[in-house]
Amino acid sequence: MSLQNYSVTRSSKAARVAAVLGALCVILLISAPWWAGRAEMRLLGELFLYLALASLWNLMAGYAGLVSVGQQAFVGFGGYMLFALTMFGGLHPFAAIALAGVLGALVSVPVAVLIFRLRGAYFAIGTWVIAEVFRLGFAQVSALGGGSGSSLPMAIVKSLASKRDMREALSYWLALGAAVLVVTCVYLFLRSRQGLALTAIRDNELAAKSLGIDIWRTKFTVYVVTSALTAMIGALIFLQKLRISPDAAFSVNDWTAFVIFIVVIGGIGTIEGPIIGTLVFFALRETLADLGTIYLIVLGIVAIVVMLKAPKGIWGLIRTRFDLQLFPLGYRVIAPKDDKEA
Amino acid sequence: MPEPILNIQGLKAFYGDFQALYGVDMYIEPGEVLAIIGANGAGKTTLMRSVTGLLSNGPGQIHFQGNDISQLRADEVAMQGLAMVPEGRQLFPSLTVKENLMIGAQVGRQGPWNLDAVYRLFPILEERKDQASTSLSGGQQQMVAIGRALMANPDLIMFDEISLGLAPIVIKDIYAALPGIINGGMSAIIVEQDIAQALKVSSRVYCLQEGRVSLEGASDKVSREEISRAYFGIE
Amino acid sequence: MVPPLFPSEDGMTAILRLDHLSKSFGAVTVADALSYEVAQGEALGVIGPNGAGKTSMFNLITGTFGPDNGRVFFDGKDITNMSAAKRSHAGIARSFQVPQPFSGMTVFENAMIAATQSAGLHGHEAERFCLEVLEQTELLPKANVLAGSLTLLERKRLEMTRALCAKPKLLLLDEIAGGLTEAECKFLVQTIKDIHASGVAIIWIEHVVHALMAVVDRLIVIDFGKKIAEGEPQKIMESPEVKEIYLGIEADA
Amino acid sequence: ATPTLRVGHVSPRTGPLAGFAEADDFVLAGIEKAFAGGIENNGKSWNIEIISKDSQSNPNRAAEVAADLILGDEVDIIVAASTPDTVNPVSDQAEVNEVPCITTDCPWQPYFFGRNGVPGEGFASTYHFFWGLEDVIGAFLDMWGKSGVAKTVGGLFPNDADGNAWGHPELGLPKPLAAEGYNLIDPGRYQPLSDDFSNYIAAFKDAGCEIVTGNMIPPDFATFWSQAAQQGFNPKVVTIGKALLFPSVIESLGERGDGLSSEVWWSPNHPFASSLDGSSAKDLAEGYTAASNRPWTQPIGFKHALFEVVADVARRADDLEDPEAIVAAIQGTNLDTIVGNVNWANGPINNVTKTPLVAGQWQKDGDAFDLKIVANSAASDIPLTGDLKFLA
Amino acid sequence: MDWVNAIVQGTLLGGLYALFAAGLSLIFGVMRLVNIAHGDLIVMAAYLGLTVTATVGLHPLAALAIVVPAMALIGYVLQRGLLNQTLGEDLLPPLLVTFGLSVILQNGLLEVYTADPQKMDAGALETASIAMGGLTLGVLPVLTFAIAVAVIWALQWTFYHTAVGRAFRAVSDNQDIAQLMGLNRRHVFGLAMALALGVTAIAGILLGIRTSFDPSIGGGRLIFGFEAVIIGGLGNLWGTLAGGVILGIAQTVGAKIDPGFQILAGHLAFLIILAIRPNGLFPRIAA
Ligand SMILES: Nc1ncnc2c1ncn2[C@@H]1O[C@H](COP(=O)(O)OP(=O)(O)OP(=O)(O)O)[C@@H](O)[C@H]1O
Ligand SMILES: Nc1ncnc2c1ncn2[C@@H]1O[C@H](COP(=O)(O)OP(=O)(O)OP(=O)(O)O)[C@@H](O)[C@H]1O
Ligand SMILES: [Mg+2]
Ligand SMILES: [Mg+2]
Repeated sequence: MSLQNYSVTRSSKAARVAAVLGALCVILLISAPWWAGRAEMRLLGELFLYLALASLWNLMAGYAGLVSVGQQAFVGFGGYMLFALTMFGGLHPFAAIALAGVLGALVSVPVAVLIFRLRGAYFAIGTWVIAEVFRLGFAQVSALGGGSGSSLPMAIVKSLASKRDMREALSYWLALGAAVLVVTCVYLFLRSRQGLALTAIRDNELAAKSLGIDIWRTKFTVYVVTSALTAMIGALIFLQKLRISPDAAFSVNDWTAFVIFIVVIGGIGTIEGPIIGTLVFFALRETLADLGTIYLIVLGIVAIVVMLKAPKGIWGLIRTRFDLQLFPLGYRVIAPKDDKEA
Repeated sequence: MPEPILNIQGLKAFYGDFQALYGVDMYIEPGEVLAIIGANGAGKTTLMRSVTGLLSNGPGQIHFQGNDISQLRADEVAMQGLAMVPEGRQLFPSLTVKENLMIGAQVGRQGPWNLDAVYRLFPILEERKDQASTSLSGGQQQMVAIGRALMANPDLIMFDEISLGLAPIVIKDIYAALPGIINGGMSAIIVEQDIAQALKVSSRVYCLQEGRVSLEGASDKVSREEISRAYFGIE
Repeated sequence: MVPPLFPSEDGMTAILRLDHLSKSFGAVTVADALSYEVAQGEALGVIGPNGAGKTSMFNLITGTFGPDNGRVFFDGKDITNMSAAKRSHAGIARSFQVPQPFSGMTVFENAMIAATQSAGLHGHEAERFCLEVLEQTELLPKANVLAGSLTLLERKRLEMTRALCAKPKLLLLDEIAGGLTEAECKFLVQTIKDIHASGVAIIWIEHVVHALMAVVDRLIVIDFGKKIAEGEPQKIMESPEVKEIYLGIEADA
Repeated sequence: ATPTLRVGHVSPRTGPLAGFAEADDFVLAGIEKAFAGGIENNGKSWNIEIISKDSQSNPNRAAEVAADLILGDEVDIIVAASTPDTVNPVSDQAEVNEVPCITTDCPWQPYFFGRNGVPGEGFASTYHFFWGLEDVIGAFLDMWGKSGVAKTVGGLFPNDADGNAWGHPELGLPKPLAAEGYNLIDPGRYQPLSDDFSNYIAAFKDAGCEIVTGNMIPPDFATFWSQAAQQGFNPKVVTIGKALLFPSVIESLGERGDGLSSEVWWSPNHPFASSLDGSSAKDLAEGYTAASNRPWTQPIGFKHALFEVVADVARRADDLEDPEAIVAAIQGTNLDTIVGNVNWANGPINNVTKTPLVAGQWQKDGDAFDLKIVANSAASDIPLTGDLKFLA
Repeated sequence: MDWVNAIVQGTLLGGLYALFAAGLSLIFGVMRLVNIAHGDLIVMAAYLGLTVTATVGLHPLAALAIVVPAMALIGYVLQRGLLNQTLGEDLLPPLLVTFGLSVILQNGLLEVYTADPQKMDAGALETASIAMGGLTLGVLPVLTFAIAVAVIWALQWTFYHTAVGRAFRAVSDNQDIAQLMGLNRRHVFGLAMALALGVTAIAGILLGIRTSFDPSIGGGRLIFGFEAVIIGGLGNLWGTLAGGVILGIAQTVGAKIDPGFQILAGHLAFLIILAIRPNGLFPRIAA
């Protein structure tokens, strides 16, 4: 038995099949403006944006252990930056979305320095307070409508495209692009050296520290990157909503509670989880939303039951049953054929 | 042969995926002092945690005074008259010395042990009764831990690493008090690293190795060679 | 030629020097003006009663917690205020007395973390290196197993594997021989000897004294955070003081 | 088959603004009866289907349900009422989706400027009828001026769309009040649903305010009003927009409701009639009281008028299949409704037209409170029914 | 004088915040559980009070006699039936389960009581005032503050001078060893939650008299409560009172500068304290 015959792989057959199917799916979705109705496209667009938010939250909470209930801070911040940069900076909405990401990263730095002093659940509350500070702070900015908020001037909306159909297709593609981008980024990040470090931290901080992983810096990086991307998604969301107000922009229910439910139901700490969770969430929403509050109650119950009975979510159940991984992150050592014990 | 007060059969214990005990068989007769020895990580503490109900067990593995206690909660086991002096003392830091002792009486069993009796055994504790338990020296803390267990008036008392981290002189004191503790027919299990000491106070000894019993015998019969073989598993 | 910063007594350069390190937790003193040094490539054994502060000493060296007083020097630099992560990069690796595996990851991934994060290896090179170390520590057959499901023995081996994958200059081993069979123990001693021979300095805390004696060049004894004896292993073990404090067998054995 | 014109309706049925929508069911039932036989357009009969959704008093939700109505239910016209928090988000969705939209129950400044409207350009698809801040100021000054109260006024404006508009230094109350010689004490904009107003009360007390005015939601007013009593602040006149519109709110204040005053947009005494069935303001109000056992409220008239305009537009539009034709019909409206004349040719600014406004005071009339009209100089066709009295 | 007034009114407001926080502080102290649904439980207590006053016709303060035991019972059942299952090393389950609970409560209340703001009518108590050295103080806020002090004193006394308090402290120090002493931690936790929700009931009713409430306001109250706990130092009840007062004063003084800063100022005070003293002002010495 020679070591030379051993090899290490990072992929699997299931993953390759999934990649091909996924690519086909994306192509099909890109063509949606040619086959889907306006209402369906709007729904899909919203679904993609939620998928992006959920994947980002999952990266933070599921991998970096940063359980934030204040991500609405960055969603709202991004939205407001879109409005401010287009209305007062005269930027094209695309440029404003990109810049919103950069600014999101910048503000997240001092925020992180401050709230990283809190641990566990208190970190969660700290993030919420920050989001409230953002909300109340933006409510003081009278140029952006103060507490009453502001509408995006039609001229800016029209600068995207003058025809309504084209605008709708464009904002759909942006949402799809955002989702694909975020999921891909999260996947590549987790496969990288940094990602391995992050997973190690999640498993055992003491050991991680002593193996040369700078825990604070790793978490800080994740927080800043997530915040930047969340701000960009926020800008996209409010480009669709057209009107922003502090309460809408910094709503804990809309931008964090739902996102958390998506991740928990789908399976926290997996890349597949948020995808499944988003599909389930929208399926529930489309079938039950007419029940209004009952729907939210059902959602709450589902989340609790999943957390208690299947803490790894739907994908966790599937994975233990079929040993399946569509986004392979780990390493597998392949022993030479004659070496049966491996 | 009298009915054993505690009878363990095929006990297995797990921490998550990790198995710490692989089918341990053990018994102790009423009034007997039993010693358990074994290397670090052999599973001594795990055994005690299983018996006291802090770890969950399969059914039928542990009988205490004839009852199956394998699946009772720790507080229910305590009510049945089984007390433990845990490894590393583990006093309640936010309770005073007296409160630590009183918490021991929580199970509400009647018997010879009460605050006065404990103070008679360890007079220093009465002097310190209103101090924070953490301000005591290690030896005094061990006295509180022992007193706390006695307050429950148990039928079986288990000492995990009774002399761990104590100065030799303190260890002497504790062992000097031991006969006074178990004179009233109480049975005791002692886990001790100091083999000589363990053999001296006990009537029988078990040695654990990697979650299995590697030696069992009368304390005055087992030889040094047997013990070191059982300890380190020379094949 | 620049003179060595910490010439030790026999003229070799010290890889590690502790200078009057003190640390206490409330009333418990775990390090009491602890000073000693370790030469490049030396193997130092540490013994002492339970709770004497041996593991705490490792924590002070690796930066898990900081000292109340005193300084730590490593490889010519004052590392007293350096973070644990940086010390790991600088070349200090340890195994934990209570194994600390990344339970949700496979054995191979555990090794990869050390190789990529601490040793700074990349890609294929890291993978090959991990395979080599795993073979050396006999964990290769378990490479794809989740670390959480290993037995105690395998966990201890994993501790060792990870420490080795970090390519350390100084290896800290905390009670890795406890509970081994004689054969396993022999194998372990051989492995450590090999590592030692490759030039890595070692500090080894061990209660299984005969294993320790087979490897180390020097022994120190710690009690209540204080160094109470230091010197040639055989001599130390025979001193009556050590016999009483450590073995607890007074004069009778 | 008869074609169907779908009308979407967004209204805050629950939440802090629910008072505005309390008569929705009654009004909609009446409207549906009036529409039962369909509407004649270009010689063809059309069914009218009204789809009503709840905004939960939440602007985010209002935008969502408006988008649902437009994209999901594919409505042909969308209507909304009750404060900028409902009206603005709905109008914005309509504007971007190019759906004709008619709204009311919101002063026109927060509607127009709150949506970043540009005077002279206005909006393409969205139209609004109500009164403006200049009217409410005129009515208040009219009421206070006659009473001889000291000219020091405490202002309570929240940081919401209405509050920001009312307190706006240029467009809101401050400028005209100063012009009339009033001294306005305005400590700033508070967050709606505050727990504490002691700073306002202290400031008003220090300045010796005899009048308190502003625009509040009912819960905030209730908190303020009981704290004012706790802290010994007793103004002579309290005239608050929005919060004091509803008899239920006044009743919940008990004795302390007596003598509070407010703007009056509509009352049973308004000399107008419905263009749908000819019933008078009095008929409509009494009908509601009979049906619900509750006192009449001001939004009833406007909710009714909103659908009067819809019916009128549906009759006149050149082509009900074409949104642009519907918009043209809205623009060409000249209709006498139960709240007065609605004619966008007469508006103060693009897409806006105004209805008359007076001021009134709640006075205890036996067991019940009655809203007496005490100032009407801007709309003298609406008769006075009482005189302003000072608070005890 | 204005500033003095702002500070006095803020202190009184702080009493209410301390009541929001006391229950949180208690359960965190005993079982390290952070209850995200706490704010909604306060609101639920207010609604229970409303129902009792409306159906039985009791004065809101008299309704405490029914609402406090009812909430305590709910607390015990909630803890034993649900929350005990979430306790452990991992912080996600309790966080997410109480988060889910919060959504359920909020929407459940919405379903039953609609979103309309409600207020409890306490009659003359609402407007009664006393003059004191140039300041006019409302009787209700003064009463609230007095109740807060009394409640915290009572909790403190329970904690340090009763068997149940000893059990709380023992279980909080070390669950396993406490079990060995015959303490059923699930029961002890249930009792702690019952006590916490009993306090919550008082907070809810006083809130409902002071100002109006609707099903959605729980989140804001939760934040105030948390801020008071963290400012005061984890697990320190008197610290929690101090935290509440600091928060209340920050709000009224902030509002004095500009009413728009009222709530913002409270949050900023919290963040500043967090920056300077991450463990709060009076942390219980770490065991
Ligand atoms: N909470 C735990 N989680 C995972 N593994 C554990 C846990 N506690 C103990 N173990 C493991 O179980 C095995 C047996 O441990 P145990 O504490 O019972 O040993 P012991 O004989 O009491 O040793 P010592 O002499 O060190 O007290 C060890 O390998 C230990 O690492
Ligand atoms: N973080 C800490 N806080 C408080 N006390 C601690 C801490 N770490 C260690 N101690 C205490 O310091 C003392 C020394 O512990 P340490 O683990 O260093 O002993 P050791 O010499 O390694 O013992 P053993 O041989 O049993 O492993 C013990 O009494 C322990 O309880
Ligand atoms: Mg042990
Ligand atoms: Mg150690």
